[in-house]
Amino acid sequence: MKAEFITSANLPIPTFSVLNADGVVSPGAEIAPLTEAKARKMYSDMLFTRVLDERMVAAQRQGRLSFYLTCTGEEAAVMGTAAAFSEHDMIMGQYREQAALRFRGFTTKQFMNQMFSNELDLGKGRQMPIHYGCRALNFMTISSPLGTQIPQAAGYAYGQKLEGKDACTLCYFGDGAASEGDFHAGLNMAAVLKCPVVFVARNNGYAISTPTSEQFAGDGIASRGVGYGIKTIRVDGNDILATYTAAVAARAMALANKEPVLIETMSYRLGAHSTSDDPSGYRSREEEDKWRDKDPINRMKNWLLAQGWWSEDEEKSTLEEYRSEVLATMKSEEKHPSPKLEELINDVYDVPPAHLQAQYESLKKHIELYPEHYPATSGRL
Amino acid sequence: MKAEFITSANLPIPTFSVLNADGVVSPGAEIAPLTEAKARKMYSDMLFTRVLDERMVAAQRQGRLSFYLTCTGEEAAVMGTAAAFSEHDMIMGQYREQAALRFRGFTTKQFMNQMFSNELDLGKGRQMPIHYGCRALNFMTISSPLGTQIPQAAGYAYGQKLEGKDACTLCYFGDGAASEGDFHAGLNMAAVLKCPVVFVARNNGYAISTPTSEQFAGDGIASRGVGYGIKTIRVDGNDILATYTAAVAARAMALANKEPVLIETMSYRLGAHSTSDDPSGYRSREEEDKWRDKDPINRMKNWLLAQGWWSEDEEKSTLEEYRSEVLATMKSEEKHPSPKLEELINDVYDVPPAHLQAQYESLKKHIELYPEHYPATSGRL
Amino acid sequence: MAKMNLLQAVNSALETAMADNDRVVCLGEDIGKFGGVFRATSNLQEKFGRDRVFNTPLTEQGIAGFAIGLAAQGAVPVAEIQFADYIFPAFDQIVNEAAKFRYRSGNEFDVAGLTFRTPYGGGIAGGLYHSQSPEAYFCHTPGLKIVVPSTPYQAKGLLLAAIRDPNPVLFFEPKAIYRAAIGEVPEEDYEIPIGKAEVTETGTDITLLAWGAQMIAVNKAAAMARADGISCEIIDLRSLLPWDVETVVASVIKTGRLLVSHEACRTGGFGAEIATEIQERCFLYLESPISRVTGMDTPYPLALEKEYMADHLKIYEAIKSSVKF
Amino acid sequence: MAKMNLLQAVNSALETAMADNDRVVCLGEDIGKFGGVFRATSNLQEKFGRDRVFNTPLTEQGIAGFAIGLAAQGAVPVAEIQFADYIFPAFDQIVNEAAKFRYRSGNEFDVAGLTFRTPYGGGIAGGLYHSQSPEAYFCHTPGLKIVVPSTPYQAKGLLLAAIRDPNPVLFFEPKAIYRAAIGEVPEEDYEIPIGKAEVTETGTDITLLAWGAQMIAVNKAAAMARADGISCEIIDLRSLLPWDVETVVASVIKTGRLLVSHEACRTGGFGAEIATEIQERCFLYLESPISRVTGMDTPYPLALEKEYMADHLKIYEAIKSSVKF
Ligand SMILES: Cc1ncc(C[n+]2csc(CCOP(=O)(O)OP(=O)(O)O)c2C)c(N)n1
Ligand SMILES: Cc1ncc(C[n+]2csc(CCOP(=O)(O)OP(=O)(O)O)c2C)c(N)n1
Ligand SMILES: [Mg+2]
Ligand SMILES: [Mg+2]
Repeated sequence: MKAEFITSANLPIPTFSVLNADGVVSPGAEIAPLTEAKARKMYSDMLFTRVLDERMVAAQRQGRLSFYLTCTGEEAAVMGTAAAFSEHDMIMGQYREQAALRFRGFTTKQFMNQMFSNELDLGKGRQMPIHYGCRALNFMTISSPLGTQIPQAAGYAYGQKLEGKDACTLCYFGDGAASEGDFHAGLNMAAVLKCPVVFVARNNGYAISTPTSEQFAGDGIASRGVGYGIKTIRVDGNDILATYTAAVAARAMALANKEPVLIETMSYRLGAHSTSDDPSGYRSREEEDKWRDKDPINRMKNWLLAQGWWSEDEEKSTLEEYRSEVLATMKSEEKHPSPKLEELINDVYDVPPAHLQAQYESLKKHIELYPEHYPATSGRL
Repeated sequence: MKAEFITSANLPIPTFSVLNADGVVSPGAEIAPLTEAKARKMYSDMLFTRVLDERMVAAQRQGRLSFYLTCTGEEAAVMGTAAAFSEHDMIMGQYREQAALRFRGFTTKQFMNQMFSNELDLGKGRQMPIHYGCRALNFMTISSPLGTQIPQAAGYAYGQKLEGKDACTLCYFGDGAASEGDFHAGLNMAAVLKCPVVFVARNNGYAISTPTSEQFAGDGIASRGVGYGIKTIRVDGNDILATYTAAVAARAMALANKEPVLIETMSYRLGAHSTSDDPSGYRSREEEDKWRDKDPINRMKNWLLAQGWWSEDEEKSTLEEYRSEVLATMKSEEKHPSPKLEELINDVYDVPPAHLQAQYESLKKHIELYPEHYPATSGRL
Repeated sequence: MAKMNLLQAVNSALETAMADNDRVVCLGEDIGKFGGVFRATSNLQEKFGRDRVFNTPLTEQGIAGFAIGLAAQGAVPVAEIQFADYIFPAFDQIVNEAAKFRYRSGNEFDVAGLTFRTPYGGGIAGGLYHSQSPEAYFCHTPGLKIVVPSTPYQAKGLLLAAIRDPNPVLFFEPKAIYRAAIGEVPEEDYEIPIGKAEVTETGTDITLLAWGAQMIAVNKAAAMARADGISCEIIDLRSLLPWDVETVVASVIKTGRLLVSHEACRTGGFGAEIATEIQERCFLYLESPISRVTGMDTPYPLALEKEYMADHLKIYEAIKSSVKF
Repeated sequence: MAKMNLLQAVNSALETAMADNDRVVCLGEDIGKFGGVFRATSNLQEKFGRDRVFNTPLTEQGIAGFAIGLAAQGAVPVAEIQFADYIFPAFDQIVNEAAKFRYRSGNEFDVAGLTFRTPYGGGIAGGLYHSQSPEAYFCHTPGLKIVVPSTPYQAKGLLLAAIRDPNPVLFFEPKAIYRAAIGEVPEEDYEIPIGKAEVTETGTDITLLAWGAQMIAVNKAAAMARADGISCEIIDLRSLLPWDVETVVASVIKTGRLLVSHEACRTGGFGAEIATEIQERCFLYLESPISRVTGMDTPYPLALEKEYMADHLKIYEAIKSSVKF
């Protein structure tokens, strides 16, 4: 008998992957059933996401938008997991999950209105672009402070369980966000309080400029799940069938056993962190190219083509359609005015208290003094 | 190929234990060498700790002390780990590690002065009883907010490494404190920034009234170490040779590889959480008795007796000596006055700024107006 | 009516709220079977079950985040932070998340049902980590409501109002008088409106304003001043955010003088906000500077707590200085 | 002397401090190879090595705790919090630990070398999570020092003083003017004392007080007022904790009027502390109420930021009201 220390070697974690680069499913792989219609919708929404991302980055460069952030490279990680859930399940995302939101039915107009912070934005123009949210679609409004949604998702799921709902919560976060204390609190609470929540850790290699090698010394995020007593799986995040299959199983376990499940999707952030970032300062072109070759959309396309569920013609026309729709919608929606002045004080509380009402009244008077200085609101007081 | 989820079953964690209840070492066990002198010192200091704890609980009941908190049941977990370190290593504790402080040389007077918040207290009477600290002994002043010392210990150890010191940091915390976000931050940072720190998780079954079954769903704290890429061991916390052996190895690894190591000591908080607590509200007498039978001090005594390093006579005389020393010291030290009034404003900054100096001056004037109301200071302005 | 202490009044409010609405849930460290380290949640788990009254792991940021999620889902969580000194790990979840939840979503989502309860304050030989009054830290945060009761009657009525308020509320309980404050409390359901101060004594020479346990020192000082012929009007603020400016303005216009007292340290305390607003609104009525009697600008001490505190004698002296100015 | 913008001045201060003392260490999210999202730490890793300039995992509470430990060990950590909006997860470590470290240990231990740098403030279309000015949250905390520079010259001199100050210092950098504020900055080592305000313009009718980026709005407003024949004395507070009461008192005794302006929301902002202290010290000299021009009591907005801000026009109007009172 000897003092023996355990290490990562004691916990080897395989990566679940079923689809090769050519879109061929490994023989013997057990995958969750997927209808043609659903597979096509998932794929189309991934394409849409790619188109939206490309166009909005361009729009930001043109100065039409202050900020943008893409899902590029992680579409399968997001879509494969989101598509495994019911529309009654709550999604609590980080900010790079627009594919999930699209899958739920967020319209191109809704995307644009949020990004242009105009008066039609569901969020009333209060947050930076890409901080979407929509109660009708059970998609919780994105919040910038990282990791905060993780214990919140545990609590949300506990509430669903208490209410006896046949619904659970799907919670996304990044490899960087998983370093926050809130990650620890959230996963531990979810496990011990038996919350039906599926956590999806999007391991995309970076948190802005910080590579995962400077983020943690363990084996990714999956290796932590076991420590919380959470059933855990690591999947190839560029493999739509792997992410979907894992997520279908995870959701079923979460609901049946009232317990959390952790999925780590291994993928890569193909673009810059955001339009404010330039990755050439911290990573090589070769590394990016290596991952570009594993494009998850392409891999799914190959599979769909092999199934006879998609064609190159459809690909072309769909892309064209999305491009023109995005462009046209951007053009039409960027013209809407800002929210009205009163939206400055609404929703701080359910009803603006007296001191806030007074601040609003004096602001109104002030704007009347200098209408030319406050053009967004002075014409509409 | 199938979506397979990993669980705690994938990471079985043995408990390192070498000494049985009768003080017999398991055949073939590899234990760290321990001289007679050191073993006797460790044991005596454990006895002292037990005596101190008993007396101070009684003193608190008599109203001589506002608060107390015992190490009872965990003496071997604390002593076995602390004794494996050099006096140049920093100890950052939680609050239940008085055995470690005694081992470093904290005098009975120093204990008393802290507990009586008198003018001789190294901490200047600023904290509740048991919040000891001593720079000369490299024992960081205890802080009540739980878990905060964990990332601090990582930083401290990083500083030791940067300075090129042949020293490391020993950091204690409880099973409850390990739920704090600071635990996650501290262990992860220690691992990725390669800090020579040994973390000792004292798993004693409870955080006040909360049993570990309501604290986490995983397999203790050890199961988390692997997730951070930290070499980890679980030991029988009531087995002084196991804790000492594990800690000797852990310190050697921490210093040689500049890396953190995690030790989980499995033990039991035999007493109440503190003198403010009554455990009968949340646990059974039977459970307590079961653990009382595993008393770590008794186990070590049996081993020492078997070695011929201790005798029943010594046991008796040592206990008597400690009891009278503690009692006499308590009597003498409880008479010292409170710190002087100026200690109210000292050490908030290195030098009291003007506004604080002014507040002090006006307080002095006020006390002069009502000397009978402020008897602790009015006679010594 | 029954005689209750403040702790019992809190317990009664929780029981009333849970019986009234089965979406009310209590959570926190040690609040389950044990009933909390102060026993504010005694017997609730027995009555309402483990699903609705449960221990959490030891993580304030987790408790806050979890409670926010619960509230967003439509539940009505009442989360206990064991001591107000330990609310800081939850600061981000409270200040950046709960307070801004409705606003940032354009009212798509909210945490209407959310309440945090936490024992605060000194005078109990607790030293720097069991004595803090951190209310001012939160008062700088639009979106929160902040309430501090000073009597059992207030505790029950305000806590029921807090639990049902459609905004996140922080409810600070004066632990020094948990057992010492005893009074008549209706056994039935009632609410005291948030945002309204209570004039507990009328007077003409000076307005004294405080909240929570500090009301005791203020009342004592006022009695001493009365013996000197100084007539004090006393206001128990009860709600700090939003606070009842109108009531204070009306009083100061009448008395011409204002003294604010709080346990927390002086610099940046909520007394500053009150004084600033009142000097602006009542400038021409003020006969002396608004004065503050507060904790000193140090961490909360242990050994010299008596010296440190904003006690009745310091308030009494400040009353005299103000009147003599 | 060289022309530098505020960011370059920060970088120059860090480089100077690191070259001067090899125990100075820079840490934070993305501050290593990349040089930080604003590039304040550009080239430092190259110059001083990965051991002394390094990325941390994404955890503000961890960064703060780690830096506290480093400082306790004797190192001189300069920790970056990427945006002041994200300092709240570190609140407990800063407020309960760093601020009380020396005091609670009776001076056995301290965190003398500790500095936190963080970009703060609005006016950059950042919305509620990239625009906050949280300085007042920390000003209620004895044990901390708090500094806000408004020019490149101040930035370098104050940051060097902060790094060498034997107390924990929070250094808030006005990110809206990181590149816009340009001025002469000595290439050599120099310090500006913490705790001293700077009278940047003398005047006789009213004292205007602000800090950081808000100085720009104040200066603009003062110029407008000057055109109306109103003479403004302008004070750049620079240090908020401790703050230079004497300089402000002297000015207000002369002008009889005070206006404080800050970006943060009104209620509980640091303007309240200043106003309260000054009405107490200068009661008989004040010719009009002390006025505050601040952000509104809402989270920081995105769409209507221009309307929300405490801009030069609002300050100008408040100056006129004060003078006309
Ligand atoms: C609490 C907090 N700290 C810092 C930031 C700034 N920040 C925004 S995104 C980001 C990196 C996140 O990385 P990761 O979680 O891996 O997500 P990814 O961008 O890779 O999808 C950082 C540091 C923030 N938003 N919140
Ligand atoms: C941040 C914080 N939250 C709550 C508390 C109150 N508290 C003091 S001790 C304790 C339980 C700690 O349990 P554990 O870490 O297991 O240590 P043990 O007492 O068992 O040694 C609690 C909740 C605290 N001191 N700090
Ligand atoms: Mg990432
Ligand atoms: Mg414990």
